Amino acid sequence: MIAPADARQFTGGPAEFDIEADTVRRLVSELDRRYPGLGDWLDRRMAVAIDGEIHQDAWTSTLAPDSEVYFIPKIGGG
Amino acid sequence: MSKRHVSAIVNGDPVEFLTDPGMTLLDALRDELDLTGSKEGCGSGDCGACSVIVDGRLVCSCLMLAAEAEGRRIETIEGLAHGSELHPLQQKFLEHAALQCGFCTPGVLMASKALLDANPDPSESEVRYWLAGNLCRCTGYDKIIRAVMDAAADMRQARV
Amino acid sequence: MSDVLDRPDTDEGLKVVGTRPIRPDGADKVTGRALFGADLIMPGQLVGKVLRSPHAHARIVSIDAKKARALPGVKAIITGDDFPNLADEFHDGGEAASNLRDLAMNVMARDKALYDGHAVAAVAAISTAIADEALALINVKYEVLPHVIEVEAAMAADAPVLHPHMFTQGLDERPSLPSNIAKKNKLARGDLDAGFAEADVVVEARYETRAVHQGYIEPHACVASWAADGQCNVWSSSQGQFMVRTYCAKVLGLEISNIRVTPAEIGGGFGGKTTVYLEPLALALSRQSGHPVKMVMSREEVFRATGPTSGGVILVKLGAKSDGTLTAADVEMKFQAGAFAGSPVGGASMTALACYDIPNFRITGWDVVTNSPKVAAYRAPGAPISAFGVESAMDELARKLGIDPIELREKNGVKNGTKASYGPTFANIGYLETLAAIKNCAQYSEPLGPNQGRGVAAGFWFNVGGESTAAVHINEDGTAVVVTGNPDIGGSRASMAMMAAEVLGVSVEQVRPMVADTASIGFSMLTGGSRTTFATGMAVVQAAEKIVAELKRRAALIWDVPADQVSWANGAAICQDEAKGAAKPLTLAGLAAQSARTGGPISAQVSLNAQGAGPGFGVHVCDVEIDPETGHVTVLRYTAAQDVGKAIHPSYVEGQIQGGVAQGVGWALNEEYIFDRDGKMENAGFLDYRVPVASDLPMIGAILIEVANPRHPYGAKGVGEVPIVPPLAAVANAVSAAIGVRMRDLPLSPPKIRAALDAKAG
Amino acid sequence: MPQFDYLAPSTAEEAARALAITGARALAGGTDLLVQLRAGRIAPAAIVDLKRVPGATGIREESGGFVIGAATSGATIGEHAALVRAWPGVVEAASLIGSTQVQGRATLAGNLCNASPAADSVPALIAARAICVIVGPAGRREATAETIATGPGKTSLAPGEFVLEIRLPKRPARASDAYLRLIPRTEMDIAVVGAGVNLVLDGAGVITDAHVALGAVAPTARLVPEAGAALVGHKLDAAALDRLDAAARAACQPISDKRGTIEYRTKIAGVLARRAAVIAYQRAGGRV
Repeated sequence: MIAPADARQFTGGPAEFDIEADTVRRLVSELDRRYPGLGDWLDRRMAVAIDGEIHQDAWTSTLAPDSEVYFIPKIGGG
Repeated sequence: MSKRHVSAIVNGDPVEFLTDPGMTLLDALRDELDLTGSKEGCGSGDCGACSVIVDGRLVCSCLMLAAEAEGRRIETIEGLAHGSELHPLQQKFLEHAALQCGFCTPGVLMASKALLDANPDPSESEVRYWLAGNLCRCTGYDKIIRAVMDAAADMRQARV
Repeated sequence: MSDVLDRPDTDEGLKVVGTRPIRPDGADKVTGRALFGADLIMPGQLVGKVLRSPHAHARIVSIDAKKARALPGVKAIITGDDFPNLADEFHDGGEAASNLRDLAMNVMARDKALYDGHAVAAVAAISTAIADEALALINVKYEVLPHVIEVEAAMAADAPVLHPHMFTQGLDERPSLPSNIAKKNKLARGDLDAGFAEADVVVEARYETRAVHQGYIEPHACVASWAADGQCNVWSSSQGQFMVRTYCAKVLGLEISNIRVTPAEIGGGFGGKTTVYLEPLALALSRQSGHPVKMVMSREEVFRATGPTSGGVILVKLGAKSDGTLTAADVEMKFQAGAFAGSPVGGASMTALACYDIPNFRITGWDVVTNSPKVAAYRAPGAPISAFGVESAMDELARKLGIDPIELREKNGVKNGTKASYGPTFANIGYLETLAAIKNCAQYSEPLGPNQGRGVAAGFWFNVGGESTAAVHINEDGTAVVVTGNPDIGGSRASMAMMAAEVLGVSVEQVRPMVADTASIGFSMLTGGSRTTFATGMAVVQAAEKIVAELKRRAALIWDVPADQVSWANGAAICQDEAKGAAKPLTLAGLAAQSARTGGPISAQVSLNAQGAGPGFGVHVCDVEIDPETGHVTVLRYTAAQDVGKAIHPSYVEGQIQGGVAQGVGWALNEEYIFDRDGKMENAGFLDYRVPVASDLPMIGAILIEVANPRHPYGAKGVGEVPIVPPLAAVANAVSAAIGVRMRDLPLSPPKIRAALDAKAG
Repeated sequence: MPQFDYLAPSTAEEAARALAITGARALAGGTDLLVQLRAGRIAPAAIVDLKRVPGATGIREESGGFVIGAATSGATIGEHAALVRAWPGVVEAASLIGSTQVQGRATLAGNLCNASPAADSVPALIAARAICVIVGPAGRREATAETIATGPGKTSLAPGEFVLEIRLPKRPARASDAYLRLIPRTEMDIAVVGAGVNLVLDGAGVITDAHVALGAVAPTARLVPEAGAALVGHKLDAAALDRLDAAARAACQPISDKRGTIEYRTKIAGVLARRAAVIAYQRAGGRV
């Protein structure tokens, strides 16, 4: 699981993690447990890319055991 | 300043309305005669969305005082169709998807009608330069030009 | 509500999707009956007008409206004091995460006017003449402050500061002094220095673009009515009635249930109508006056006071091996945000290198506030600007390496499985296919004459999914109504009807698409981000499939067979139960006629949050001819290839491509915001803000590449935004080829080109 | 929208009296006047519509020359075959004013009296040595086109005066004119530079009379005598063209604005003068 560089303000450094979770909801709450505030910050500002597909709001999205999850800034359109 | 009475022929019908001297023909059409088909895109004669035909001449109705319409014959988009039967230009614009948002379409159609009245067989370049005063931001003009030339061909056919 | 669907495996089976029916709302638009924002009239309505700051940066010392209030016929006057002060609350209702307090202050200035044209007061009166006179009677005392508009000047340490409590976010350490730099963002991968060390060839250059406007022909317009019981009604032309409702509620401190927004037809938006300017003012004036209030912007107001996109500086450094393999890229971008934070530099950063598989890169973005109108979204916000830099640099690299510009892109182009520069791994993309389409298109091998040049460029956009609701109702005669919450700007009603008709198995003429107000359909994100056909289309298909399931149940009831013995084809239920022998199929009309007996009205609504919007790629080729003595540019030929997933209605997909190209060409050649020394816009009108006219452009070839997006029932991808991304560089590369001088500063007006020729001649 | 009286006099004298009212403005096509009115740049007390004044509209041939009603629309001018044959430069200059829609209204008098330095028809009218028939409270007088504008937005007309007709002189054989302008787009822009050239040739193709006028390179459109003189007595050879180019550039006193720079306008004045001269020369039967 990879978070953007700005996440350093919560993690103090690492931006890549290995986390056991079968939904994005559980992934975010696990992150929040390890680095308080990170989960909420990711939720508010970030979209999630799971194995290449972008999910703007993805709590309900399920994760496969070896899914690659990327947090990327929310994208606006014109 | 008291209002001024104007009588004119709009789309074949005699009309009368009162205007403040400063009112443009576009304001009169939209606010006095409820003909909201002609649109204001700029108010300075640079976009063509307000195009109407006055005594056979294509003009910007935002650059003409309503008072000047006294006794004149005015054609607007609302008069282009014949009852519920669309004019060939209106039909071809739909078939060619020559409009997207449709805001410039009334002005473009009136300009195209004036073109075909004057030149039944225009080249692509002639259509483009004639319509240069009608800005369109959605289509990139391609399908508009094709629709006008296709309508021109149909109308020439119909005349034969 | 699962949003994964099994897509029909073959296209042959499709009867409606992919055809070119006439749009159902077309007749009104070609006869002038369609009602746009300014065409709506409410009994007893007043005329609303805005007083706008003549200064680019000034403190508002006092506003004296006594004389204006006393003028007979004036019914309401409002200023910043009439609006609640909002906490610094982030809200994701609109396109990008917008700071609501800034939005409210942009709608009506509070203590400072931050750009020429910023609203400082508004009046409502019984006539335009009286409203104008009232504006003239309002006495605003300003303390004029020094202003800054050019982005690098605004970043300077000694620049006048717009927001005293704005501290740059995203820096390694928290800054101590306020600054106009709202945010720095960074995206990086690999080892940059190692990458450049590996490179045999490096190109490095600075590119610049100016602020440009979306240029929709319809000025902003609305009518608002605040009733005595607090129920508010708004009619306005916008890209999303739900967005208007959300923002009005926030800016005015209302409960959302008190506001209903009805979408008028919209005369073009391109992202510029994904926010609010007039609606909250009209509501506040209506509340104070007790009358409905109509407000229509002049063209000058649209330019001075509504969001253009950023002007920017793009620094690009590319390193490649002699065989053309890219080893490193360093991109830095500085974007004007206008009066409040929030330029599209984030989108620009994420798309900058999205077409290329580069092991080592760094992309730095600066979001900088300036004394100019707050920037709003403009079709793939930010991407055309970063693409102008990167695609020009790629052209310079191709020349330096002596490699064909398309082959250089094919060598480094992303494909399925490549990790995108913005993070995730690509799947179901068609970039290489679009490159091949241009390489093999007629124009690419057309011979070039003297003073002529050819330019190629690529472009990318994510496309967006998001929340949509759609309802399908079957009428008693078996025809259908499809209701969605997305304004139809480019023909989307037609594609909604087509997708519903395909599922129902009926002709598209039997399906009437409607765009509903906020009280008549579930919540839908606005029309923008190239999302409507993807996300709202998905909701339409699911709702239609629910209808088919219900129709099969009704048929089973009528035939008295188990439900699984009924299939649906060509708009009719077919009985598979041999016991029933050859029961005649039950058509949609037949079933609708018996709906009362079989369970009541047949309706379905689906709300979903569509995920997995397929990213789009486009590759363009542009041929130009230059008049060497005057520097005038003529666009001779233009062809655009684009991966569209599946074209639901090909004519409107081509239309999106041709429209995006035209806007891109205007952006490259003649469009720009010109400010005078006092920070006032000099060309706030269509005379000197030069959008392309019909005689400026050739026919625009559109090649549709269909690499299906499995997340959409018919494979569709967003198409609306990609086409504006490549043209800036495609035109600039063509002009540079024609004159033998690299042009890096848009727009490429005749004086600049003649000056470049003179400099080359020495 | 400001308030004023709208008057539509039916005689020239009545129009002159109306225009003598302080704050009165003449209206012919209105395609400049109404833009300024709506932008609040002018607030006239009265607007005097000239189109019903006899002689103000219509084109007639008189003693070999042409008399153009000053309120005749550009579209009408463009459709007059005899005028097009005799004065293709004046006609193309009038036809370049604005869009097709503007052509349906815009007039030579309006273009001339609006006194924009970049007015399209004016350089061609000046090169054609056009005479303006001016009517006012004190009766009629005549003046050459270049004397009308005295500066941006200012004219030499006295209160109550208006231009009724524009006379183009009789054309000798082997005479023609041309007008070119430089705009960033292909239509709809205000000229960054405009150049009108009017030539008369002798049997051998030697230029016997030449008049060159430039627009948008000085406070008013202006006749450039040195440019004309550079051609008289010569065929249109390279040397003559170079002299014309130099004389045109020397006459430029342009400004830098949102449409062009001083340096650019000066260079382009030379380019357009040369090109227009070539077109006029060929139209007059000369071979280049």
